[in-house]
Amino acid sequence: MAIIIWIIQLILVPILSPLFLGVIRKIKAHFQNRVGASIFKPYRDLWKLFHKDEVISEDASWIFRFTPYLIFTITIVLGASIPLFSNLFSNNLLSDFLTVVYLVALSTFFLALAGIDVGSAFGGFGSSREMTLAALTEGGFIFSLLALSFLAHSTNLFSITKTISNFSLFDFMPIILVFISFMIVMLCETAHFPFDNPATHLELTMVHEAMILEYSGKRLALIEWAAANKFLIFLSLGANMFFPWGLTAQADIWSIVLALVVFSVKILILTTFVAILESSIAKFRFFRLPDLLFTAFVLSAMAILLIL
Amino acid sequence: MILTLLQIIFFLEVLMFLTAVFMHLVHKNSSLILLYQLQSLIVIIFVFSSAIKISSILLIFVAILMFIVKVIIAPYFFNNKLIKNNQFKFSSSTYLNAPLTLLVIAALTGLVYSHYFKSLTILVKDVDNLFLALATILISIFLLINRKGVLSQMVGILSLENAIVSFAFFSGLEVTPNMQIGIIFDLLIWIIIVSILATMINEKFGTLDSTVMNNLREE
Amino acid sequence: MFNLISTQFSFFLALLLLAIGAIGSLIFAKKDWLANLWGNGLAILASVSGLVAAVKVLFFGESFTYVINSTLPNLSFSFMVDKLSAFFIFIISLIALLASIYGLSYVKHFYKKYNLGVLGFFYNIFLAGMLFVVSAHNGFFFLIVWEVMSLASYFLVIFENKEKNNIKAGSLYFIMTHVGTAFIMLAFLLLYKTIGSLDFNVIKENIGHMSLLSKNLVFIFSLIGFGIKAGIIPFHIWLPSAHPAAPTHVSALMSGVMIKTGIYMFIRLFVEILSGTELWWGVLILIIGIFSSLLGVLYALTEHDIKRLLAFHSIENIGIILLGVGSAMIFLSLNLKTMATLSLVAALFHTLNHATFKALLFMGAGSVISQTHTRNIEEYGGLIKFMPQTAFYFLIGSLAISALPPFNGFFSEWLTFQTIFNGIQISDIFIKSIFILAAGGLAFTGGLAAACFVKAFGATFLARPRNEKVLQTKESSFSMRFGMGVLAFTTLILGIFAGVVSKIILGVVNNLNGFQQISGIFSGQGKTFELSNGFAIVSTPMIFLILLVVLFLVYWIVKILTNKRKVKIGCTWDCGTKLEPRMEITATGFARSIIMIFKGVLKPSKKFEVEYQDADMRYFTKSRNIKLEIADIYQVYFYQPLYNLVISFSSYVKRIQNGILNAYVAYIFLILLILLLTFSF
Amino acid sequence: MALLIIIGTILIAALLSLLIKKNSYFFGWIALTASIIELLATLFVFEQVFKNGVYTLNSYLSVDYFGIIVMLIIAVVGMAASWYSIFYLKVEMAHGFIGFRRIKQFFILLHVFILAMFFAVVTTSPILMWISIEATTLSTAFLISFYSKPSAIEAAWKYLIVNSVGLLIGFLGTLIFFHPAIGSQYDGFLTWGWLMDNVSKFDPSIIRLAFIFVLIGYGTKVGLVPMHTWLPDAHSKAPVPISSLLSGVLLNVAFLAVLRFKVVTDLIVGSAYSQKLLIFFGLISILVPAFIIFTQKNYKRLLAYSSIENMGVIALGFGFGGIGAFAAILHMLYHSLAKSILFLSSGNIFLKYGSTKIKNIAGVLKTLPYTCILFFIGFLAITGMPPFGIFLTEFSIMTAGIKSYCWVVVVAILALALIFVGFLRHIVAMMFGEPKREISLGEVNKNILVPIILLAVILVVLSFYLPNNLKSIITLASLAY
Repeated sequence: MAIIIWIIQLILVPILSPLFLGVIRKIKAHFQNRVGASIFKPYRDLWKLFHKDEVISEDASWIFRFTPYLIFTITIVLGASIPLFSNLFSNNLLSDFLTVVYLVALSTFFLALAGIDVGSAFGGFGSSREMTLAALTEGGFIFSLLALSFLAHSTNLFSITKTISNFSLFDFMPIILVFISFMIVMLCETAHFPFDNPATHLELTMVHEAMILEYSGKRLALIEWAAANKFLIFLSLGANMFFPWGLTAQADIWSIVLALVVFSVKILILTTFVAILESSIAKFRFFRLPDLLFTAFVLSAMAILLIL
Repeated sequence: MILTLLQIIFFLEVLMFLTAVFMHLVHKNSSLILLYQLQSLIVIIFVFSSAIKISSILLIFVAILMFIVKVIIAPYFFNNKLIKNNQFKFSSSTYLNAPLTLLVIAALTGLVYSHYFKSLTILVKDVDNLFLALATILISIFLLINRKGVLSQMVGILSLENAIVSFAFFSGLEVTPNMQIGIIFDLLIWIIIVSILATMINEKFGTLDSTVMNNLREE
Repeated sequence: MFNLISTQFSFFLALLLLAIGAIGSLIFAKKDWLANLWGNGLAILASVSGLVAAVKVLFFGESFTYVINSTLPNLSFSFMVDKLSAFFIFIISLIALLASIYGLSYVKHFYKKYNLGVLGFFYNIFLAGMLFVVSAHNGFFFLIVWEVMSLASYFLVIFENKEKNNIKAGSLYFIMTHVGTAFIMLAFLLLYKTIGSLDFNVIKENIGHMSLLSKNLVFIFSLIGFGIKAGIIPFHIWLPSAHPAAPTHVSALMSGVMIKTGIYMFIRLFVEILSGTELWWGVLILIIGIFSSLLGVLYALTEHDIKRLLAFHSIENIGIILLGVGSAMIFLSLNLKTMATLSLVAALFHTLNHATFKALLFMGAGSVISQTHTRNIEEYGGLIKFMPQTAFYFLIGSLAISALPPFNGFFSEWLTFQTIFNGIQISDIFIKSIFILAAGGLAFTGGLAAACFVKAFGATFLARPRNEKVLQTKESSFSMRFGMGVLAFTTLILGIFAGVVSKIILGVVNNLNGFQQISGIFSGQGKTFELSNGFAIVSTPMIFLILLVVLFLVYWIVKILTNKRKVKIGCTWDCGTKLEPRMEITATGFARSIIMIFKGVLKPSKKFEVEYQDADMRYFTKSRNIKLEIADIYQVYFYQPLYNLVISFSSYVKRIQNGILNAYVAYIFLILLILLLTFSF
Repeated sequence: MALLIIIGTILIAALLSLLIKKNSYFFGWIALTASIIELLATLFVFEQVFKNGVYTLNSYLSVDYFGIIVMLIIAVVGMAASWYSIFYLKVEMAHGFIGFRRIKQFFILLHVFILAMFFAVVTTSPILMWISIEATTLSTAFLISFYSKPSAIEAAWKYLIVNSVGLLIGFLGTLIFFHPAIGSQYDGFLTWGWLMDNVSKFDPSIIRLAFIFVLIGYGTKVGLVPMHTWLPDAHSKAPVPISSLLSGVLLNVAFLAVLRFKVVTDLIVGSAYSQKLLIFFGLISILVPAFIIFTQKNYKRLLAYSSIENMGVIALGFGFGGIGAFAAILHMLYHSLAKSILFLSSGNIFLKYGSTKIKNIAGVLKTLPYTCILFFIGFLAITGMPPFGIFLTEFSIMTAGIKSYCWVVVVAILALALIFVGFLRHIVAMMFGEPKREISLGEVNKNILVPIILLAVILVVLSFYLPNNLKSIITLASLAY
């Protein structure tokens, strides 16, 4: 039975991520009172992109060709090493939160390089903005997970979910602070609303989109898929670290199905929250973002002071 | 009225002290040299009297030698070489005007008589001669500081040497005669070299006023 | 054969070879190629025997002491190579070996211009000086070799004396190091005052009866003295100008290894000799670490000269090492020996890592400069197409320095994070907030370092060449690539087998004075590295393996799925306009947003100059240029006023010599009277 | 016997150089042979002193441990200076600055000067020592005004007047030192031995007074700070071989005089008194030149101020006593060698560039490569960089002083660092950069470098390996302090 859990753990993130992307687009469409595409459209987009020819610029070096594969691999590895629906494998070697943070940083590093590689103005500026934001979020990201690990006296994500799940409701105050800061970090890392508009191609505002402007064909598919995976990873981190109930410890069929259902409900709630946020507020000016990120950092630092 | 030998020596010592004082006040170079000659005469009398006291022929020879060098050769050099052919009658004035100089001289003598130097009283019985000699030493050093002329600086050094010899005489620290010959010979060379240098200064700088020579400083 | 030769023999063989190399290269100075071969060749042999000595001490524990006493009573040439000095000898010999190999062909472009005999001479003396510094065990002898090392490195910095600012950089460096040595001299003298001997062992034994005040004074003086050499923030101004001025393989050595001698003495003096450290010492070093790392990386972001950028990064990494050392000293003063051991292991591991990837980056930069003959990043661009291997090695170096997973930078930064997390769990609120600041500083430094190296690598190697000089560049010669390749391989190996290496370093730390019986801090069964209190576990080899396997799998699956699709090479989308190289991102553009965010700290200034066709008609401009600058606050607020103070005081003192003879005699008269009045009774 | 040889050779050399009428070539070689004979005789005396203690020829001439060290310095630096002056004057004559009469006068006065210095070290009587030091002043007066430019004459005049005042005060002090001789009508020959024998008869308060007079008197000759004002002018205006002799040797001879009186005072009044005075003078002599060197415009004055500073360090050494005294004597040896290397190589620079201002000298590394290396070695040695001996002696002096005078040592070390900074700024300004077009490249003439290289070799050898007979003599000499 453990093998099944292990396989599900491996393939769950890549399969579900386009779905939640579709859900977000559907909710945003409703807010703009239009019907919007079906929630399975992202699957069809990926399928279409995989079967299209590819155009690569002659200035691009091997980094441009190699980056999509690396980014996709990192999202797969991360997907497999964070708690999704069961915390059976506590001694997973890759699930130390610093490793997670630095793997994310590795993928951003290479994405930025790929952006510069083609030599177009958009790619360059996208990478510059991306690296600035990535540098500033790292503090908030590490500190929010750090606060949780101090609560659980271990940096392993699985053991954190175990210990927090049997916490009483009263000492939840610091966790709320950390959750807010984690949300800010999540929105910035996955290029969502106050930081960057995922749907736009306007060179003044786009950050993540600018870097992948030159990609086409299967490499664009891989990158789109990786971005969706990353979005799902951050959502599941947010969900399972702060509301860890519903993660099964046994390995029988029914508990797995129940856990999967609870997992997808939690993720749906978070996606709706993100969609509502995207439709309600405007995108911040670039130089106001650092203050937002510093507040995330300070919030989690205060939480640590409260916890210890 | 018969003045005992001691009183005469004390009178001569006071006279020497006065010559040192007047060196500050006088303006003409030639009178400066006259004062120096007088001072050397007094010192020679001292040496002569000590020579008689311990009746050593060598010391008399030293006194004569001193007489030749200090009273004849030195003024000859100064007068003929410097003043006659370059008309340097009036040496340049002092840094401090007359009353202030006298004030400083009084302070210096006061210092000598104060308790700082009372340890010297052990040396010899009649202390006041000793203190007057020490006062003349300090005053001749002050002469060097005060007067601007090159000639007066030379005379200052020579009067300092006279004062030291007189101090030695009074404190009984007489150096052996052949040492004194060495010192006088050394003084002779000193006078020759200084006057040659003075003539070179006169050629190059055109004046014997030492304040002209101040371009060797840190800019 | 390996345990045939004793450590002592191989250590002194290394020194002997360096001496022969030095004198030999002077003799053969006339023929360039012979001097180069002789100087670098013997340096290679010497570093090999140095490596042998270090490995024997580290693994087989045969440390040795050797004393020759000399004519002067206090001076005894006493060597003591224990595990700590062996660790530093290992770093010195490893980097010297690779720098000399790299230097063999890098120096070729000096052939007609400069005298290579002199370079060989001072290069070998410099290496010998460093080996002496880490093995000297007597204060007097240490000062001698410390100054000889600085002297040799001064001559190497001003080796290319045709450029004027090399000379200025050289003299600034020499002045700062000499002032540093004056402070170190004061520290040793204070030790001598209470303990009566300059030998480190004797000092170590009876450090007890030193008064607290003199211990604090010794700490302050040695902090300033060794801090100047290590390049910590307030005293760092010589580092960004001196390291780039030296020939590349020397600046790799200086940046990678020489500033570590300052760290060596920090550990030897503060942790081992003055064992009863005060709490505020550790806090002060921690704060210096935070400032050095943060400000180091921020200044690196503003730089466009590639070697200055790397020099600022040395300051940043020294800051990270100081975080380790500072937390070790805080734990020592709170008597938490296990945590102190862990933070020392983190500091030493990061020293080793920084030496490797900084040398790799400097060599990469050196080969780029030797091809393009300019150090300004703005004039590079697209070099990856002309120098693919150098680009690949430089990429590995950048990944390592930005602490990204498979490479060694990641593990040492991970370990430093763990020590700071231990620190945060201490009860005292003041220390806890300092450690939180340190954790925040380290996190932001990691992020900004990654941003800075994306800028450096991207602007140099990627996109299109920004000037035509780049078109004639070709790949650097074999020995340069070999040096870089070995270093890149070591960064990867150190990264993957971090568990094993940290066990060796734990052995080094346990060898220190107060740490004999501390063990069981972490258990590393080869694969994983787990803290004994179960707080954190990481397995660097697994990360590398899993990434590789999954990457391989993804590549093949996508290849099978889409093998029918064609890949067409077209030109970059240019919205219809003709896309010239000026349109791609430059280093200034890249870093400008970060500089604007941190403008409070960096105080950027922007100067416009506009030149009009004719003065009164202000419409048609002939030329318009803009100058972006960062104010060097240390120069403006500390060093320049100090310099002006000394100048004004010296002109005040010079009035003594005012040229008036009467005044001179008056001085003598006055001093005579004063002494008579004061001293005579 | 050897002492007579020394004095004899110098007198013969002086007479011979008097007789030569037309060819200036002989002067140099006479001077060189005379100095070589002196060196051999000094080494012979050195062996004697090493074997059987104090070497006394007769009641007038005797050489003790400290005396032989200073004699060694005089002989070595004297040889180097006279060897160097052969070529220096030849080039000067070629430039047409000086005529045959000037060179004749130069060599005669040089012999008188060296004779006076030897005599000062060797005589047993303080009065004779005073007379010979006075003779050195007189003989060098004309050597300083050698170029007969107004500034040279001014320097000579100031040198003469200030030193005469100083020496007369010193003479007064020497007289007071003999006050026990008043009663006993002892008209014998007053020697150091006599002073040492009847130490009991001295009156402490008078001795304190006398030591002040002696210290200030001979201190003017040593160039300690308040009395140093003549030194920069004299040493920068004198011709280079003479200023190297003045700086390297004469200061040590004068210091020997002060130290001989210090031994007597210590026996009577206890060493604390004289040590406090020496430390006071030592410290100011380091501080004042430290600041003046920082903004110095003329490189020969720079070297003169560095001599004052080194004399301050030696005074500190003797002030601290114990190991400090041993290190101070060693410092004297190293300083005279390093200072003459610096002065002689600055002579080469002067011959090539013709100016002593630092701002019109640039690119010495290109025009005079070997002189530049020697100049840099001298600079490293004089500012106490480790491979050379002065660092060892400076640090040992500081270790001697740290126990009781901690703050003096702290200030001294920082001042020494400031001196290094100032010196380096000027040296770097002179060595690098582009020389003006009309300066021809290459040395003035190759064998002018030989004496400097000889001195450099001696300095380097002595820095690393101190022969044990020299070491034992220095320890014996320093026992008295």
